[in-house]
Amino acid sequence: MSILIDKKSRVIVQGITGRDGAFHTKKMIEYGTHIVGGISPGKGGTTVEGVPVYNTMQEAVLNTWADTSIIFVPARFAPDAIIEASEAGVRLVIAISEGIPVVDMLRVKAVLNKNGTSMIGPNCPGLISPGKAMIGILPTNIFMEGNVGLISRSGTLTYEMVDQLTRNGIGQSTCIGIGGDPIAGLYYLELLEQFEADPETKAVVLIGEIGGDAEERAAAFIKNHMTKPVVAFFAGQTAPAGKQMGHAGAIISSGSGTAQDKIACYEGLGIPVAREPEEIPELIKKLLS
Amino acid sequence: MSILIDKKSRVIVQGITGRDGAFHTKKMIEYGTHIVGGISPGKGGTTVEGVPVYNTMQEAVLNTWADTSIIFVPARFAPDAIIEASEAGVRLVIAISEGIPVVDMLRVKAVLNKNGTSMIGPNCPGLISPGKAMIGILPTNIFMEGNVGLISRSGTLTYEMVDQLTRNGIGQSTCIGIGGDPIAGLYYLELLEQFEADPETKAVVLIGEIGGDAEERAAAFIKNHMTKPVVAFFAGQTAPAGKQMGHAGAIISSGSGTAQDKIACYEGLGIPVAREPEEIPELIKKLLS
Amino acid sequence: MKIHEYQAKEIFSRYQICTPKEKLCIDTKEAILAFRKINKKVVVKAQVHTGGRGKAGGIKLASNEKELQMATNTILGMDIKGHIVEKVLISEAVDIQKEYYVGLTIDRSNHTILLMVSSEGGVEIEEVARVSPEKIQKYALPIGSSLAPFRAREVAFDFFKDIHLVRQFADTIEKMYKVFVDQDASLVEINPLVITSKEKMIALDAKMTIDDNAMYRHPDLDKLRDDDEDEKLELEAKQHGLSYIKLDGNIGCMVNGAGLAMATMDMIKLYGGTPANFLDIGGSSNPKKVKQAMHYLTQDPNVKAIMINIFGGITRCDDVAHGLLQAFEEIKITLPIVIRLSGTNAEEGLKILSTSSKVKTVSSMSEAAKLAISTLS
Amino acid sequence: MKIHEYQAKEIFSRYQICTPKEKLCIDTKEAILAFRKINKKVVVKAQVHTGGRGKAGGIKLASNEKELQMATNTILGMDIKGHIVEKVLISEAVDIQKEYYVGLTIDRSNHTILLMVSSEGGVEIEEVARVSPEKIQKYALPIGSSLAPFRAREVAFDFFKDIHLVRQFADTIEKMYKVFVDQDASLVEINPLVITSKEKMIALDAKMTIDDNAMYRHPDLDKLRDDDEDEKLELEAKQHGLSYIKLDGNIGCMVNGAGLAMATMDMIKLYGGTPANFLDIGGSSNPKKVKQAMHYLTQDPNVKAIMINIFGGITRCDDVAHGLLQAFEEIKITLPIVIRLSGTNAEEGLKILSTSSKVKTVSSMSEAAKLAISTLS
Repeated sequence: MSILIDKKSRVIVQGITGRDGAFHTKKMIEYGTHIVGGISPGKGGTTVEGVPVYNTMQEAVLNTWADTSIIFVPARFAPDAIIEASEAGVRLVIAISEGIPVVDMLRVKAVLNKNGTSMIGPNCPGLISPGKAMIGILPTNIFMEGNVGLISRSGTLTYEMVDQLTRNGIGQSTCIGIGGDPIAGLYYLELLEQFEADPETKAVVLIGEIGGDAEERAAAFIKNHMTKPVVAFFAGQTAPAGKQMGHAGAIISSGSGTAQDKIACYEGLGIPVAREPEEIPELIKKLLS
Repeated sequence: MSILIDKKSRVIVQGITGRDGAFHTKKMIEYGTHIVGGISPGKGGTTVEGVPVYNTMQEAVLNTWADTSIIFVPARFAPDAIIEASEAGVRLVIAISEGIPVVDMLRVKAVLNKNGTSMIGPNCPGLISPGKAMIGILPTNIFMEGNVGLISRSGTLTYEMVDQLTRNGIGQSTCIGIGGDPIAGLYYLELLEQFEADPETKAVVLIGEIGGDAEERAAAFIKNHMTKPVVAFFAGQTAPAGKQMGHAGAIISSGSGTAQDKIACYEGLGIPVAREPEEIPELIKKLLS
Repeated sequence: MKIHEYQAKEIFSRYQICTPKEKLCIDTKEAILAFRKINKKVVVKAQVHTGGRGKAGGIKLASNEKELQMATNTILGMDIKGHIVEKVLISEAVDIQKEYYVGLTIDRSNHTILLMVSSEGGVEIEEVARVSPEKIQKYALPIGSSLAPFRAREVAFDFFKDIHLVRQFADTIEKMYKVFVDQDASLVEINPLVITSKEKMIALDAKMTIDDNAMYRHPDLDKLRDDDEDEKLELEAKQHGLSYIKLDGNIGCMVNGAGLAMATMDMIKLYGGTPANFLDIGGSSNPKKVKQAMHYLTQDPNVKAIMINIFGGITRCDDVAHGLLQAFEEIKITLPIVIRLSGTNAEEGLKILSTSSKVKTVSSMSEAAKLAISTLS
Repeated sequence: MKIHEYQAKEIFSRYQICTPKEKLCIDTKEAILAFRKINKKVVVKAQVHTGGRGKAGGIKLASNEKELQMATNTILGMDIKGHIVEKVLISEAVDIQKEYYVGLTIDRSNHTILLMVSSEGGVEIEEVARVSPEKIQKYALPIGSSLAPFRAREVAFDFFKDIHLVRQFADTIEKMYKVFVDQDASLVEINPLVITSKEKMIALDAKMTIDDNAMYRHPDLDKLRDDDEDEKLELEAKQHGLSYIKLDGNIGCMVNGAGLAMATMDMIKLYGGTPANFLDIGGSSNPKKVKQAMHYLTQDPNVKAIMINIFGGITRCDDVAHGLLQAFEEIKITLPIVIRLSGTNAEEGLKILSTSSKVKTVSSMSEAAKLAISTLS
């Protein structure tokens, strides 16, 4: 098992004929992900990498019984694409698109909630259940099938961590890049719940960043409801207040959401925090032994 | 029993300090309706007819556990008042207010659907379960407790009908003026379902008007799902096409929704249609015997 | 409130919906100047609040100034279904490849906005609906401040394959939707929406009705009001709190409540008479309203008898009776008047009226109708 | 993007939020003319993109022209937290009865708009939040094109009893909400919102931040941009596809990905160094971006060593290596450079770099940080 996606996931690529969409469709198929269709208005009837292209999500879902969608369309059109996917009835939307206005995302979230659609992202690298499926833009070669779940706001920092795990022989159940935007889909709390319920996952790596209090809220859940060990790492200890560090969400305002706060919170609750990425594998091994 | 309202209904009057609101609050209380509070922003803390006045619905519901609300505020403010009632958690809203723009009502309906709130009206005289409760502006003296349910888009035409029934010794379980606006709350179909399920109701009088196809859709339900007899009457046989006859809904457009169409539809399905109001009591008696 | 084609197109232009080059003209001279400016073949179109003006000869093509002059002279002053043409629209003639119908209205059943599209544009949509309803596609659109682009695309792909046309069509629908909700319309219609030989979509005609109840937030729209005589009368009545619609019959009726008023008209018909009007005095029993109502009834030369049908609920019958007596004092009435009073304070009302020799009182609707009709023979 | 108080108030005025009479001035002469026009006591307020200007002396009262001249002269040119004052707002002094704080921002946890209200207005809200958080009331408002009036009233009744004040306050909240969603703000703040002795509510100060991602639909707002030097540099870098923030340290760093970039800075700190910047070259491996990034690093005189940390995913390490070699050709660099390449095509990248004598390659983040720091001593 794994969480959110596996070999049975039936995936539509929205924006499949774009440069990124086409490139990553190829990569996902190569990894074994079940890409059942793509969307590109006006290109309906053609194929990309052997995958049928449709004009609308409605048409695509009716023809493919897709349950998952990944969004590569530019930020200006992404909110509409996400809503289109949700209204067409997919269960999970992974939004790769970067730079979506926050007010648009608030509206999108309201629709997703109404329809009960889950989302990963936006502005995220996607997710992978190693050996089963990858939906996103993750470099598949660094992952290894196993029992550690990973949740991170960041892309390359995730790769760094996963690389450390894999090099040390620690495989992963599912790794999720949740994205760094202020308004996002599934986040630490919901994903920890799913990892706790997933029999395959034995431990979880949580990679946090400055800004917001999502990590703090997750900490309370870990303390009170999780039986599986969690190891955390937080980036941004040296980030200055009021500056947006790449991710729109990574900003410290009003003196809250600092890395120091988050580290103190976790350590206060007895959840181990790595000082540098290289410590992670050792901490995991210790906790699992 | 009865449908929608009874002695247990706990009612808030929104717009209780207005001329109409205050007048009808008195009438409703006199009839025995359980008016538990009223709304008038800025008048919170005062009383009207012995009923406590609150500034907001939130406050009113928290203090009174009201489940029903009646709206007397002017059309411009009525959509906000209906939404306020729905968000505050009442189960049923009766909107008396007349002249609410249709686009506003579309938005209101979307919120009501989201919250699962029922509505009667707008632009309606309200409803009565004789001997139990009256929520609206109905002249209570003409009603009599009994077993006939009545649904009507019209106000005075309803009184005419009820008067005929009562004079002929036929009492009513619940009589509902659903209002004549294009976008309204509970309508023929939903109310027929409730009457069918109500053990006290033995027969139903359905009073229709020109415009729309709500009566036709109700007819299919009567034919296929109702065990109780229904008698219908339709007003507007002489109404010219394209003219709005008082009610915004009472307009025949594109040659559809004429009284002739509706009569033909009902008679075609074997549902008796009265040619004039005075025929109703006889028809009911015949069907119930 | 109905607005004219030219007014609707002005609104459309503000929302960047493509319309032809055109100008509103009230006489031939203006029309010729407009023609010179457009500088190609034009269509002269009567601006009246009624459908079927094409069939009635209210739309003519003109390729030169002589033709234009003739067309304009013919159309101006023309009577189309009782509407006198006072304005024409001089509109650039467009090279049409195909015509569509697109309309937005209220979906009463689903409580949403209803989009209707047909590839049979250019003809009366009522006719299409009657003869071949399958040629009209209907879409229930959710209410919002705008229409999601993907929904507009879904509709567009049902009619077009070429993405260039899909985009134009989807764009037009999105903009029409915006017009609908922004302007509180109850109808927004383009018929025909044409594709030109250059694959451009243009709204060749436009129809819009504005929700009267929402007029308070559109003072600019209220200025577009251009009512005919009947409509003016209805509006004036409305300002008096009355709902009045003039018809062709000879029995004037005054009723409280719209449903009862319609039922009263039907009753007159049932017993062989013809109602002269719909008149609902509403829920209040203000004597002034009763007086004003009597004024409308007696003003109509066709009215030969008056039937008053009041069922008192909130309306008090004694108030109505007082209003009638006042009216009799102020207006000279020689017509037969039949009155039925029932409900709240009916007895008091009847007592008050018993002092007047002008009226005959009865106790039921049917009696009232029968008696009113009998006075005519 | 931050905008100035005077710009935010101009937007507020368009939405009929009450603001004082005021005028933006860039010199003393303009200030005096403004003072004469307002014709009563005024406040001179520095217009800079930073908080705490009051404490820094950037706000002064003036009752006459002499005081005004002094105040304006003092404030213009003043350095407030590194921001030089180039404009002042001459604003009518208002007779204050009570001050409130009202702010709208994004609620990341509940995915709604967060309204914060405090009766402790006029002081820095961060201070109130720290010392007595119970004095700030928070409300999660649903997203929509406008705020339902009843919600605004619910909030207003939490702070006021007098319906006159309730209405003004609710009205202000409704309008702020409209500003927020219409203008794609990420912050709309009035501090203080004052009640004058005549019971009128006025937005005495205004703060607004616009969502950079939404700027494409607000070309008018983009014109309000008035960045300081650091912000200009950041914006320029963004146009090159880079995310660059200058800091005070001496180890320049170049990383792909924001999270890894922050972790890299933290690592430098962990081993005793200080990062000179945050620099994320993003997901592409365009050699031009790498060159531009090197340009920023070498341009900063504080930078004494460079640490490059690339974890190849989509980014290919060989592309990065090529970009670096190109940069070395075009930019004269004498600083020590430590590089760590890992992930996609790392070996190829390292091979390419092995031809250059300028760089030291290492195999982990921690090694890279330690080595970069060691070059400084």
